[in-house]
Amino acid sequence: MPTMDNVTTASEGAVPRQRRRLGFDELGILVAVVLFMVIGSLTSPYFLTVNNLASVLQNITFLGFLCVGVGLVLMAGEIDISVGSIFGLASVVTALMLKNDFPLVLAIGGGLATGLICGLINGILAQAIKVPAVVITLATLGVYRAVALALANGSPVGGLPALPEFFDWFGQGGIGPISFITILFLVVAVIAEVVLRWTSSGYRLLAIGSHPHAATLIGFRVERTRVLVLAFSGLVAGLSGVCSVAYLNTAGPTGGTGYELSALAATIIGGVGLSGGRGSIVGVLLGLCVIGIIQNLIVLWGVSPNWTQGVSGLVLIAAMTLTWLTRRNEGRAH
Amino acid sequence: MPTMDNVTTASEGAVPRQRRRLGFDELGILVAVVLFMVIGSLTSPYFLTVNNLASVLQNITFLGFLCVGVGLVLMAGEIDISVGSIFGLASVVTALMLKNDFPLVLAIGGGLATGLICGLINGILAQAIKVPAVVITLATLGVYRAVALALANGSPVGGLPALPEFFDWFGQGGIGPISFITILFLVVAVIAEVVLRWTSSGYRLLAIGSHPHAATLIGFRVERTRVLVLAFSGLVAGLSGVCSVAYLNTAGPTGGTGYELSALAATIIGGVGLSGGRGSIVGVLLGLCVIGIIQNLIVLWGVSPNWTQGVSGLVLIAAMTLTWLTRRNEGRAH
Amino acid sequence: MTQASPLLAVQNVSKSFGAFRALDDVSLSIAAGEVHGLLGANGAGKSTLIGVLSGAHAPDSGSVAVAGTAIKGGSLQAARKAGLAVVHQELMMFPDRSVEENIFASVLPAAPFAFVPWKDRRQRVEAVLDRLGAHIDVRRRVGDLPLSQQQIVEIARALCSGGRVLVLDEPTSSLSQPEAEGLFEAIRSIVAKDAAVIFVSHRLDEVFKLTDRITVLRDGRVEGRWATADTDIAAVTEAMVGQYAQHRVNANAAPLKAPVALTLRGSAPGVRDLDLSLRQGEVVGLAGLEGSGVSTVMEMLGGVVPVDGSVDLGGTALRLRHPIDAIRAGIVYMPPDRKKGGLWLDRSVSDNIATAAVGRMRPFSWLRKSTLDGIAEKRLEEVGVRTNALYERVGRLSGGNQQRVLLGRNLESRPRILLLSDFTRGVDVKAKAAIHQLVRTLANEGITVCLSSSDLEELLDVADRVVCFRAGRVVADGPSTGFNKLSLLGTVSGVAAA
Amino acid sequence: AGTQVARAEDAPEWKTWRDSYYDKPIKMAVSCAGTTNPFFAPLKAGAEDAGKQLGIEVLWTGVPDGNTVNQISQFQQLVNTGYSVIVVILFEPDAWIAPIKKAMEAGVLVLTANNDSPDSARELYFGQDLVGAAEVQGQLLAKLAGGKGKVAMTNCAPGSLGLDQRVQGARLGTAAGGLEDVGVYNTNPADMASEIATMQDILRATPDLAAIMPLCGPDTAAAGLVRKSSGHSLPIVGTDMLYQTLELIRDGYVDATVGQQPYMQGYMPIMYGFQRVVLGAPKLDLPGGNYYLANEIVTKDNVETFLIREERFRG
Ligand SMILES: Nc1ncnc2c1ncn2[C@@H]1O[C@H](COP(=O)(O)OP(=O)(O)OP(=O)(O)O)[C@@H](O)[C@H]1O
Ligand SMILES: Nc1ncnc2c1ncn2[C@@H]1O[C@H](COP(=O)(O)OP(=O)(O)OP(=O)(O)O)[C@@H](O)[C@H]1O
Ligand SMILES: [Mg+2]
Ligand SMILES: [Mg+2]
Repeated sequence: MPTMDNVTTASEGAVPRQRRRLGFDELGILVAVVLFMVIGSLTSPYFLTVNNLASVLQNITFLGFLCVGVGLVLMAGEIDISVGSIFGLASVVTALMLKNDFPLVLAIGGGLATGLICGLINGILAQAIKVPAVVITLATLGVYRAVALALANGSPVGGLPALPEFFDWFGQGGIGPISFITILFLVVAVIAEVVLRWTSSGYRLLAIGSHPHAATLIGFRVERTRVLVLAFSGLVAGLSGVCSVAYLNTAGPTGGTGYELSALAATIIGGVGLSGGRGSIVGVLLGLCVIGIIQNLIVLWGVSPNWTQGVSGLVLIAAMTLTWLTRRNEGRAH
Repeated sequence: MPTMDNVTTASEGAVPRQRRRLGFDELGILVAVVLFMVIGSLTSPYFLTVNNLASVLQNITFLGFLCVGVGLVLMAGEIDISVGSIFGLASVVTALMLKNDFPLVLAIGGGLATGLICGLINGILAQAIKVPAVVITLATLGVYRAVALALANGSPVGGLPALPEFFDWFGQGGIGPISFITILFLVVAVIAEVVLRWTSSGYRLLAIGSHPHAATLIGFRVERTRVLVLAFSGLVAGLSGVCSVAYLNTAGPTGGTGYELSALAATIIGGVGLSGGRGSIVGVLLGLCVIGIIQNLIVLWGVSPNWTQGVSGLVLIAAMTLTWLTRRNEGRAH
Repeated sequence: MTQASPLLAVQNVSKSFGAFRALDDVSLSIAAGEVHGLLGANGAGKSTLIGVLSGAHAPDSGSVAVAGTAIKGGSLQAARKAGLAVVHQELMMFPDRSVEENIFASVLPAAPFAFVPWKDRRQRVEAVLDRLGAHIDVRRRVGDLPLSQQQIVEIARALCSGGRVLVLDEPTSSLSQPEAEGLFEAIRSIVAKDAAVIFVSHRLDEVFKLTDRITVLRDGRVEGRWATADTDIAAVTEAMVGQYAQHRVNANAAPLKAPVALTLRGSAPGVRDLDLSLRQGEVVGLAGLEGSGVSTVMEMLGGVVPVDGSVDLGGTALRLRHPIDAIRAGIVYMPPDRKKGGLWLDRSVSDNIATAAVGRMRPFSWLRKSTLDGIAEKRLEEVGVRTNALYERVGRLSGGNQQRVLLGRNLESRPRILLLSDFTRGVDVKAKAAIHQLVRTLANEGITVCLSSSDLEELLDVADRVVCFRAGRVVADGPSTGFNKLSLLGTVSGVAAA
Repeated sequence: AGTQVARAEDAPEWKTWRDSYYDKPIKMAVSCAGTTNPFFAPLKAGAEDAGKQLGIEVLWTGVPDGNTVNQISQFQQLVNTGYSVIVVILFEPDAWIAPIKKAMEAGVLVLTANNDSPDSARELYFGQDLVGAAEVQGQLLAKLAGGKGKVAMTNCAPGSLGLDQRVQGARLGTAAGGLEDVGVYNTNPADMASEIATMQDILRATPDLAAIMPLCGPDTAAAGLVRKSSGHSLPIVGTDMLYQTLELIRDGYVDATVGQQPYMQGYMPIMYGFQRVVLGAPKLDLPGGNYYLANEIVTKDNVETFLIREERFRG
């Protein structure tokens, strides 16, 4: 072996960086979250109360389920924008089954199965006709919504029979100020993060998102993985829909409208790139928090309703700018 | 000059292909348009009447302007989803100026300038903080809408003074059954297509969209081009908004809501890829026709409005499948 | 040559793309413990054969067997299971993931949701990199690494996978000599463990140093087979490209008297206190190992990396903020990575070349297709690609031919100063000689050419003057006749020359 | 539910006679600017019931999102394809002046419902006096709140004329009753969970609130649900008669709601159109062309009646 001690390699000279648990993107967004919390507590005496923070958490819970799915789909290099409609459809199915006196287990199962099947359809169609999932889900966004509207005949499915004890307890109760639904969401998020970071599946998912052709060549099943992750996204959207029935005692066929954009915004703020291969669930949660805090502050500040969307937009820009600033200070090339 | 033996390449034996005016993607979608027209004329006696077809054309005109802009942005490798809000904002600005007795030229100029400035802001922000335009426009979608709502104080700007002769003539009249606004739209589309196909600027745009890094190295100004194409997209959205004031005699601050998704759908159906570098305005027009015909058939068939979005979704899937089938028969690799 | 049952047996494999026959009845058999050189001109079918082995291409006919068991054609999984590990000619890395994750990807637990053993992972990855003699921070994003280190990471991934048959398609094309030596060491140690290696390279000296046997492909057919010891470079070359006189391009013997065309003074990340002058009509070779700053110097001149200092072009100061500034001044930069930085793989050859012509035009100027095609045709002839490839998508050309298209495109930018970074990467011997000749012709026409290559010997062949870099600084500068291969390597690596 | 209507549809000779009257089937359409809004479900039912009773085809159509350009093109397509009466539920009054005029000139009878375009040539408007209704609502709320304190309003459709008029009326009514208005909050009627969150946030933002005045149906239900879960006792006087709202009134979580008879807003124009177009009745000459439908004020005292009447719209 020739001596190569003197061969300079690129990493020499550069300080060997410590690997952080949080990457750059999460760091930027963490700064944003803290900043908004400081602003919140300085501008409103109600912001930092337990009740208020609990309601912020409650407020992001239903969207949160969707974000976990959408986040994973983005990491795998696809985009899912049908989740809002899946949420609505699953909740309508569950509510209709309850109304027609199906047992609770079946009704819950029906809602979850609806989500799963919708997600599978997205995935299988996208792979079958070789079109990016964003196109397919743009289409199914309308189709699933139409099915929900048709099933519910255009109006909310209300007047459910007295809900089974368990469902009511689960939907209305909680531990201290944190509702059970929020806890379920956090459990789902933690599981997703563990799988993503520390298991072979998460590893493959990110590799596939980063360079699908290379992943194919190394023997990863790109198509199957993408079908499965889209199915998962449908499943958690369905779960969110089912939970919303427990929470609201009713299901609106237009429920979840607009969630697709909010979920995309939260995941992107959270550092999940649109081109796949990057991101973490922690980041997604932080992105969600930004969205939740803003919605809360808009009301606490009494912002004119005309400006509601505007403020969210400005905050999104602010968050991206912060992320950019932190990234730039890290001096990363490109 | 040194002589070099010619080197075998794969095209040896393969007949050098003539470049076609219509690529694969346009072919597939042309088939779809023809198919839907046949279906339309078989199922409704009213479909193939001049009046009906003229109203289909009128229906896609306002969206059409936006599609030209969005299509070019997609070809340059970015995504613009703020066009619906720009449309609304520009129309409110024009209507307010007319209401406050500004001269017509200024009012029109104001609407166009609004569109241009909104587009420029999108482009400059995206390049300044190095974020894909889709993220910025997701934010400005809300911001521009909020500005429109605030300017109009939440309600439609109506009660315009008797509109100047010319504006009224332009907005309500036409040549035969084709309105002037539609003609203006077609002129814009033709100019865009000519520039795209036969001039250096269009060539550069597509090169940038398909491989920005290579384009930079060869001396194309990727960032500047993207700023300009986003500005153009804003400008045509503004133009559409101004035309809508001439047509409607009023401007709703929520006008154009949802146009962003329709415009994306039309351009994607029309064969403009999401990853940039591909597509043509002819394709976009065909995609628009699909959307217009479907909306028409939904009315002619008396489909329940619950299914409106659903049918559009199914058609999008059908169009993509057709495209895939034609493409597959061409035996294209990957 | 032992005639045990072969570890890898390829029998009568044919493969066509449309009407074009890329592989025609190719057979190959490789025993355990053997390093087998696979040679051929650009487009001969080497990568296609490797595609068949890896399962990326399904063969039209014929079969592949590993250790006596046939593997299903066109199945990447089956090939991997059978023990084939492939390094592709084009990099196949996950740019967003770390070095460690990229390397470990080949030995991930197959089961879904299996926890990845982290400690074990770090150790295995570092062991493999050590074996290659590479010092790479395993936590860095692969996308941020220079090309050569990416190539090493990809090799490490194949080594790590534990396959018995290692297939390397031009693994050294962007490696410097010491890096390549590290690779050879690793190859020898794995074949000693009852494995086999297929090695593709256009650097014939490497092939003769490393391999036990050699197979030459020509136009998709096996043209010759030898035990390495029984043949020589001339015979193999003739089998590859037919007869041709192998000559060294003569560099100018005396230092040029021509006026200075360009002076660069300044720094950039990785390059310190540079003071470089290029004379008109001079061919300057920039020599340096990985990380020496050579690429960065090229990028500084090309307007890709901002210069902290001054650039002087024939007496006028230049500000290079964007490649367009350089191109307007007649400085044309050809990037080393044709895929990432150079070509539009999904577009036609004609389009790729014409882009340079379009770049010169004003906005909204009218394009004439026939003019553009004419331009492309002329350049294709110049770099030796058949003009009937005009409408072929560049992505379908073989690696070497892609490289030539890239060169043609840069010529179309009409340089006064031409910067060629690793300019003959993956080009076959004959074409390489022709490109060298082309460079000389350009220089005689008064064009200044500044080149770098991972093959240091090539610089001595072509350049009038060689500037040596180490750790971002110039360590030597003199006429190429003042160096030989060994002294040059010594200078750039800092090891005292013999 | 309840009474069975005798359906003309069941008598074939009537259908034949009616069709021969004009040599072609009689087609009427209702074009709605917000088809997915559950508020319009009773309106749709009213129009369809009228159609069934008359034995004519009534098409329910429109756009889901208030897109006026699309709705107008669709309207023109209806004009071109043989509809003799079109009822429009519109959001942007001025935009409809020209299209309605053209349609009337082409011989199509155009009526408006729920939301009007008074300056168009439409023959009649069937609906509520929105300003007046919200004024009544505000006065009622002020009385319940004891004539002083702060009131918060919610708006689920900023930008629409109808809601604008309600806000206007609500301000008049609450101010007259002595309440101080702290602002109008935006809500998202498509998303109940966010409606509830917004209501909770409103309570937190203004701890000294004296009354809540939701100006949309879903907002009213959400306000009631929040009062149910948080146990506060601020008076709520809401809008519209979502079934859930009626249940909440019955259970004591909403004090009152002001309904506008959406069923009749669908039923009446179809009946009127039939009289005019088929039976040749003269035009009804009302001031301003407004056929106002009375406000229905639901409180705990009369809620049972409405629970029975609205049973079919409980979804
Ligand atoms: N997917 C494809 N479609 C059409 N032709 C192809 C395809 N892949 C390879 N070819 C053609 O097959 C021939 C053999 O290519 P291959 O890449 O195997 O050459 P190679 O020997 O590896 O050359 P190089 O030394 O330049 O890498 C070339 O002419 C190439 O253009
Ligand atoms: N943007 C940057 N920021 C920090 N360090 C950098 C940057 N770009 C390059 N470097 C460092 O500068 C040194 C020189 O890099 P360069 O890519 O020029 O090496 P090189 O010798 O040209 O490599 P090769 O020729 O093998 O591609 C390396 O240590 C590299 O890590
Ligand atoms: Mg090759
Ligand atoms: Mg380099």
